[in-house]
Amino acid sequence: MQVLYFAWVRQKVGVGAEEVAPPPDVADVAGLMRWLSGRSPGHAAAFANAGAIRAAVNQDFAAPDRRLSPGDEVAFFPPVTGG
Amino acid sequence: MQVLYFAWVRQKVGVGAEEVAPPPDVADVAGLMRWLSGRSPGHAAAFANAGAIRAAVNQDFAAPDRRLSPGDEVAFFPPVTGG
Amino acid sequence: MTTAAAPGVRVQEAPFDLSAESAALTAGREDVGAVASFVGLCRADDGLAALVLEHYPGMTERAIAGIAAEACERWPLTGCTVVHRVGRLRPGEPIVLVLTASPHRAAALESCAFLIDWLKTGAPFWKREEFTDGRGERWVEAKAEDDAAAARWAARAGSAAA
Amino acid sequence: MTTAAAPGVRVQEAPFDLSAESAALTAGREDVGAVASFVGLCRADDGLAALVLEHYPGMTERAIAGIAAEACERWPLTGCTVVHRVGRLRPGEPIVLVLTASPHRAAALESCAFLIDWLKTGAPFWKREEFTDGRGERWVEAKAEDDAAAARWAARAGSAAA
Repeated sequence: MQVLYFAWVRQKVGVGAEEVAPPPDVADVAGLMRWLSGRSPGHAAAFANAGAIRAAVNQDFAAPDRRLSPGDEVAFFPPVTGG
Repeated sequence: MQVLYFAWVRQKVGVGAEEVAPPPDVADVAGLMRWLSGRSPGHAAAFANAGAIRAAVNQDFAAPDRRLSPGDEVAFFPPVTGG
Repeated sequence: MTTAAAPGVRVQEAPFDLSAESAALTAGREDVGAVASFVGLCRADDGLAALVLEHYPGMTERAIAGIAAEACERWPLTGCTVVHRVGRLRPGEPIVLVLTASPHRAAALESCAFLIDWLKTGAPFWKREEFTDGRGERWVEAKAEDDAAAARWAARAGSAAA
Repeated sequence: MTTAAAPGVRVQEAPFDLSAESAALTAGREDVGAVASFVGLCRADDGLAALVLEHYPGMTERAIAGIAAEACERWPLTGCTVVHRVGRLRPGEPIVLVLTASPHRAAALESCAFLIDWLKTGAPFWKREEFTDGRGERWVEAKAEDDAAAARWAARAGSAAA
């Protein structure tokens, strides 16, 4: 599973993208965030306030209860500030 | 008094501008329109439907009861269609 | 603090350049966050060969300057430009340009819409249509929908400006 | 009959040219009566030295294309273009361009406002501010007023599009 990070989420995690293989009980976006938090102090800092983070699955905005499949591209980032 | 005509008012009158000296009893814009109507068949045709004509006095939009002075610049034209 | 440049108002036969006019509104400034523009063009409706636009030299420029000054009072604009062409214009050609600049996008967008709605109804221009099929010519009549578009600004602000 | 060209969507570091983009929307057409544009620029607020914009390559272009396609459904547009810059932008530099073309001015003006309101809230971009006084950097937070501006379009149309 490819995971991408943007903006301050990327800065805290320390990388912009990583390939991960979460265990089968990581079933949705919220579960993936909890599991990623345990990977490093940077991940823990990035996901400390899960409510401040938005997600996309396969390049569509996704809610925390969005189910995941092994081949998904999952991205985490702050609320967008375009324009 | 300088009188200007624009758009189809100008076409019907036959000139774009003329110097006129109406008699003292021509006191306002509506009176000037009636008096101008008598100057030629073209004027009469132009002013036949007074309600279709707008006026300006000294380059400000003016209502039919606007009082006139000898040195005024008075213009007659259809409702504007800009943009 | 919004320092507004005096509105730029021109009536001309020549075309205008959107990029150049926009650049002039922002040149040397770092307080402009938004530039909105509207360009009205001549459409080839119903066999139209050309539009011929006439204005009242002097009054037309004054009327537009008055509307532009009102826009600068109602919205925090750093500048605005109105260029209106006259003469014979063929389908596809630009007729009118409205540009508004502001620190904030809503002010730029709303004042741009306000100005073009007023130009349609309040500025002394007259349009004559010429046709491709020898039908001769026809003066364009004022449209009720344009009056309604202009009136909504007065209704929103309680303004009675022309 | 409004024939809409496919929306043009680009995310790039390079500047854009307003006149060229506008000309591309009207080239060879005689059914375009109105072109509205919005350009967002970098302001030098509060000692800002530069904005650094980041996007999600692929998703960002798709999200904008989706928003632009929705605008083409809601309004009778003949075309629309969105160009959004990324990378380091200094005060005075343009950041984003929205251009909409239509036979009618209300459609062009409203869809242009709709698109920039949605870009502020719905497109995957993130802005970091760098300052002149050595304060370091700060990520710009989403603004409630931007959410409100975007929400009014959903309220008016009963739409729930993102």
